[in-house]
Amino acid sequence: MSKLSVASSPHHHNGRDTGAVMRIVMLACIPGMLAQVWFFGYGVLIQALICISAAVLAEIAIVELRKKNTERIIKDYSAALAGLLLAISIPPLAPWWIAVIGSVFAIVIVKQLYGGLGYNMFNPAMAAYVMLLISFPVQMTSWLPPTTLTEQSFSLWDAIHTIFTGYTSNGYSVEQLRAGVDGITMATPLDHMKTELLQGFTVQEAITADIFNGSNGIGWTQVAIAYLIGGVVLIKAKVINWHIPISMIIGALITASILYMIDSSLFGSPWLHLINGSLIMGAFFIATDPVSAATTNKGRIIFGALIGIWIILIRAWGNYPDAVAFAVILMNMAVPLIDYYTKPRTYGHKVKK
Amino acid sequence: MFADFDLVMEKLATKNLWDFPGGVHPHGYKTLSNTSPIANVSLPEKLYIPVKQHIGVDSELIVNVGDYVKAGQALTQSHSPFAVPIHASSSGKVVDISNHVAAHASGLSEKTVVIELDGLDAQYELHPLLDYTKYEKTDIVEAICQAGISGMGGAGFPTHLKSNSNKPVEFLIINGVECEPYISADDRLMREHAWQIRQGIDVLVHLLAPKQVIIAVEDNKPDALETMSIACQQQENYQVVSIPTKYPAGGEKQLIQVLTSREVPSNGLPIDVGCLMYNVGTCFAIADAIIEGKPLTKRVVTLTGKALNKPQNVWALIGTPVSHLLKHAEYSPTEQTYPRIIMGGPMMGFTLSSVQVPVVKTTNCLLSPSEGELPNIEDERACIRCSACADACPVSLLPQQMFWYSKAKEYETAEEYNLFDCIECGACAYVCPSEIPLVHYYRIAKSEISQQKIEKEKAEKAKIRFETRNDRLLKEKKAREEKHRLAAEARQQAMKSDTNAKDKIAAALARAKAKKAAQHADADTSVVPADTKVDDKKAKIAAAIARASAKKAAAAKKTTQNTSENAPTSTNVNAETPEVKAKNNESESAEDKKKAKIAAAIARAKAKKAKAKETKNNDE
Amino acid sequence: MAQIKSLFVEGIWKNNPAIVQLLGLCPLLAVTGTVINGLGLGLATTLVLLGSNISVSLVRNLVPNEIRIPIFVMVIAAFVTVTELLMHAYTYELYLTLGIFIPLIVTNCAIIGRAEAFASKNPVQFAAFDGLMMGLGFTIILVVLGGMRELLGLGTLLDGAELLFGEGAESLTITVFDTENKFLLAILPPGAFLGMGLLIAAKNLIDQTIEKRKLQTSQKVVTRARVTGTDL
Amino acid sequence: MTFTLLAILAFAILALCFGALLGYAAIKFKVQSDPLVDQIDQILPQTQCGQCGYPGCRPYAEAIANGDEINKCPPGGDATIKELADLMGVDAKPLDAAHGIEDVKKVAYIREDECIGCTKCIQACPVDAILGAAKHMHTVIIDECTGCDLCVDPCPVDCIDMVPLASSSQTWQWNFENMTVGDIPVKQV
Repeated sequence: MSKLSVASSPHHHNGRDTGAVMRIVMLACIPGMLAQVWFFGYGVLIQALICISAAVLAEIAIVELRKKNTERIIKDYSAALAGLLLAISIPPLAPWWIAVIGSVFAIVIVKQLYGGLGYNMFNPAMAAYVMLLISFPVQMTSWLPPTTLTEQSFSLWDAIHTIFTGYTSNGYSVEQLRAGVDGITMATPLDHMKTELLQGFTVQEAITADIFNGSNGIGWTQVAIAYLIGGVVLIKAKVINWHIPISMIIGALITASILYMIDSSLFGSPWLHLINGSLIMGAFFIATDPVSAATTNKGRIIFGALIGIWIILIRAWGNYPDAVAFAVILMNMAVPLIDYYTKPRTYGHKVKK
Repeated sequence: MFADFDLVMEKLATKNLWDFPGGVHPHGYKTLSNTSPIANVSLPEKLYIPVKQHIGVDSELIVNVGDYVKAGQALTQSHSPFAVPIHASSSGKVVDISNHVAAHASGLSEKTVVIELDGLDAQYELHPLLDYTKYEKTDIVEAICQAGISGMGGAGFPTHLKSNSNKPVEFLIINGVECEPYISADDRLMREHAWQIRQGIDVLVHLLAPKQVIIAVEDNKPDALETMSIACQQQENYQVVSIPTKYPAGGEKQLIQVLTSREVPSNGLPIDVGCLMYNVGTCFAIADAIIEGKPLTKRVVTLTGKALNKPQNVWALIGTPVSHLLKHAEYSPTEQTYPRIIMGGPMMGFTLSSVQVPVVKTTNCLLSPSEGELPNIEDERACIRCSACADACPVSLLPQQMFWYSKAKEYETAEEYNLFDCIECGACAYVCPSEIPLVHYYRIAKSEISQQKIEKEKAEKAKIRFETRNDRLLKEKKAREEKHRLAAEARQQAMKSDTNAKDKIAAALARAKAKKAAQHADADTSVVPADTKVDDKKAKIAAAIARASAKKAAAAKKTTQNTSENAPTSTNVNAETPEVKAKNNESESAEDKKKAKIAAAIARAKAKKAKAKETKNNDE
Repeated sequence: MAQIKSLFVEGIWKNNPAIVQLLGLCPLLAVTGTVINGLGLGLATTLVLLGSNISVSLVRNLVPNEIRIPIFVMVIAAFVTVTELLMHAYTYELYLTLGIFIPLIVTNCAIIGRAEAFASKNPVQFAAFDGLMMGLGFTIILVVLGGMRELLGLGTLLDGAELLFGEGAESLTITVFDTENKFLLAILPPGAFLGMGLLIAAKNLIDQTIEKRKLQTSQKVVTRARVTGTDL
Repeated sequence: MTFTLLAILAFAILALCFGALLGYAAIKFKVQSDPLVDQIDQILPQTQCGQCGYPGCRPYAEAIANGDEINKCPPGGDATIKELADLMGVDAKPLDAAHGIEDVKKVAYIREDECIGCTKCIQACPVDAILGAAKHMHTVIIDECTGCDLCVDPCPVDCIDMVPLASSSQTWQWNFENMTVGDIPVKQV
């Protein structure tokens, strides 16, 4: 004797669940992370480890408090992904507590306090990044120059040592590690440009610095391309739609071109904006976060394009050199509005005037 | 943008068709069942023929239990144009007309005629309209109706209603798409009976005079495409079109969009855009009905799924229980941990709760997947708003929003998102990474909304009735008071004005007294038996009341838990005695009856008191 | 007495202007960077509330209903100006720190809200007490929020006590921990929002627990009305 | 002194201007309050059952308009509470269990062979849904019955039952949990 089980149709499923989607995104991050390791040292791997464990532990704690099915929620891999995205956004040698505070903030405040996966209004990784950036500006801007340009080279063990104690095993501080062959502390290309511009130099003068190596940022360009590869994989795997990344990049390029045409000595070229900073990474991995992005195709294009525009505007006139996180969070707030006004026309309905 | 006839013809000629948005590409699994010819099944012992198998109104039964019926004999009739009759699928005796589990997702019972077959399969007389072009069109439509044909693609809309259109038909579309995975019934039918399908189309062409006939077949059925092309090659305005395989291309609205780019307006019908669509199975049945005179008593059913050892297509009599077909296809229960039988395809079919469910006119498939073949039902996760569902939706809805509002029971907003345009194809739930049964939520929301509408109407009616009643009671009360006032006034008036009033009253009293005395005298002699009769009835009523009170007391006691130990016995005894007494008294004298009445009254009172006590205890 | 008690509970807890009515959020979020700032503004607001409630209650029978709002606003504006002058005179440093938020008390909805909802309908002694309690409730939240933010952001408590209490009060400042990595978020306005949200959540949690306990003890009994009689 | 005078003058002039403005606005923008009670009455299910403690739906609607709780209507259930909450601009609350619980829709059914024809239920029915005459058996017009169960108590012989409305495949609400069938052996085949 057995019961016939009953259920509502459809009885078929394509077999790709939330966990699978999140895992694919995490795998697609690998090329970019490898590039980061190659150019900037092992820091990002350790950060990833810290962030993912902190995020998952925070998620477990909160889910247990909320008396939900912990195992099933952890297996959707969303906490791990949020941790990973935060890890690749923060400076590789940022102290461990930065990573932990960021991850816990992302999961507890930004995600779970809003109701958990699917209910959060903001992208958890980016909200946490912004929180860290405004709370701990010093640590959060201590980016390393590419290893090819630095005086000191450091090993995996040095990276671990620095993250947990603030100094390498030989006693060098992060500040010293950041020094170039000429002994001057180096910053990211965008950072460097911002500083130079504020001091009255032109863009052309600013990009003569070593890190630009002509007109590209060393390391940064390659990392951006590596993330681009991961992003293309995501589109091919139909995990994300092309609308957001493409419209975001085009939006940024157009805005940058207009500014560049107006005054090429004050505003960087579109190419410079494209391959420096986290524009590419943000376009494919951050802005496409399904929960906090627009959901209609038209809406996605508007959402992406506006993020692109915001990025360039903030880079041009704002206080922060890289603006992806701010732009994404700003547009996250506009998502309900965008979705409401971009409802597609349903079959059999006339276009509303 | 409305593609006119010429543009559509141009596109058809270049084989460059339109597309519909969304859609999914599930694996077909068609080869499981479409490799062998349609087989015949042995006669089952009994047929269960549901009285209503179509959308529309009920019809009347014209057979009774015990009647002998022959194959093809009508079991119901109706004068309503929205009803189609049902027929006995084989010969035998009607053994029962009662509720039997129906071919519906709810597993509820519906009125069903049960026929015990005699195995002779004796045929009822046939009335073919062989040379149908010589008949009036209304006669042909009537014949289609009397053959009991309703849409065999799934919805079950009476075919004769569609065929009776007054509006001009530009495209007659024959739907051989069969886009759901697993199902191959139409595929086999087209391969084996293309000629008869064409004959059915010819009948429809004669009725509707369309400008163009399009026979649409998905490109994953090359054999069917070929046989249909051969069958239709003589006819100039028939065109067999191969359309790309995509689910749900076989949906009526989607197919019209693919072939003509026209959209059926919301709340409209295909005829509003000059199209009419028939399933190939329906065409086959029409040919059967007109040329051979046979009513719809059998259909092709795909038996498939890896839990069946011999998946195949069969000719199944309408009314055959599913268990009989499963036996034929050698169902092996060991293949399933959670047994599942799906009637219809995996995307839109429904699970059966009983294998006694009969095959009906819309049953195109019985699917019994083995363990792991189709995913098991899992708990849903939170919606991550990935909008994969919106990308898959063939009618450009926003399933994630509709889900949100349906789940929150904000039905008005859900309706704003065009909930009722959902065709329930299941593409959204198929792709949902959170495994949310989206369509299930829409169905609940839809049924709740229609229920709420009915209730609103009912509430309005109840309000009017309540107010009318209150008005009436008020009016009656006023009238009564008015009458009393008038009577009192009149009395006073009479007292004052008429000096003889007192005499008159005295006289009236005397008259009344005399009358009463006379009556009493009569009663003494003749009315006695009547009186006892009345008493008898009264006693019965009293007994009934006592019974009821006792019951109430008992019920009250049941709910009381803390006092259940001491109280019940005494009241029960008290309550039962008068009942016994009342029964005995029926044969005894009138005096005893009086006693019984008193006893009953006492019992009643006691029971009431007991009840009051109980409830009081309850409160404490 | 019962009313006094209920006014106390309403002002401090049940109907707290800051975390229940969510009034006066602008100064609440802007000045609660430290305990002292919060306390200063809280006291100023309490003063205004007290004064305006008393005045409104006194004139409540003289004011026609249609023009009550302009009158109330004028009363409040007068008291705010007085307070501003007072602070200017005695706590100049604090006056400078709080800046625009002192004149902005005039737009604090809590004040006109109390004038409209309570003072204009009740005798003067109750109105005065209500103003005091509401002001106290507001001040408590300002101080608690200021404490949370100051502790997280600077690692101290009562920093700058001298601004409010005069020179001798410098020693009141408690340094809980010392860090070079200040948690700037706590001191910045977003931190105020987060802290506020957490405070409201905490209050709701406590209320729910109390509610649950109450439910277990009391059970309501309702008698059903009969729409129709059987003895018509 | 001039400062004080100036202040008084400024206030006086402002008072004059704004007084005029206020007076104009008070006359010009006066609105008649809309009949809230009717709107509330529209939402209530009109069962007239009295479970809310008021004799009928309209009195309860009036009570709500005057500030009574909105969660006292068991026949309406959560849906009604939600609608009322939207209308009144207050938070929806769960149904007050003291007034009863939301149940499936029921209708009264008179066991006709037990009915003694006392007409008590007819008098109790608020919507005249019971048909019958004295000493003749009564019957319920199912379509008119609101399921208020006011007729159950008055019946002296207890022959009225409240039976759940039979669900048909048309009115089925897709609740697989309460399926009537389901435990069917399949290994028989």
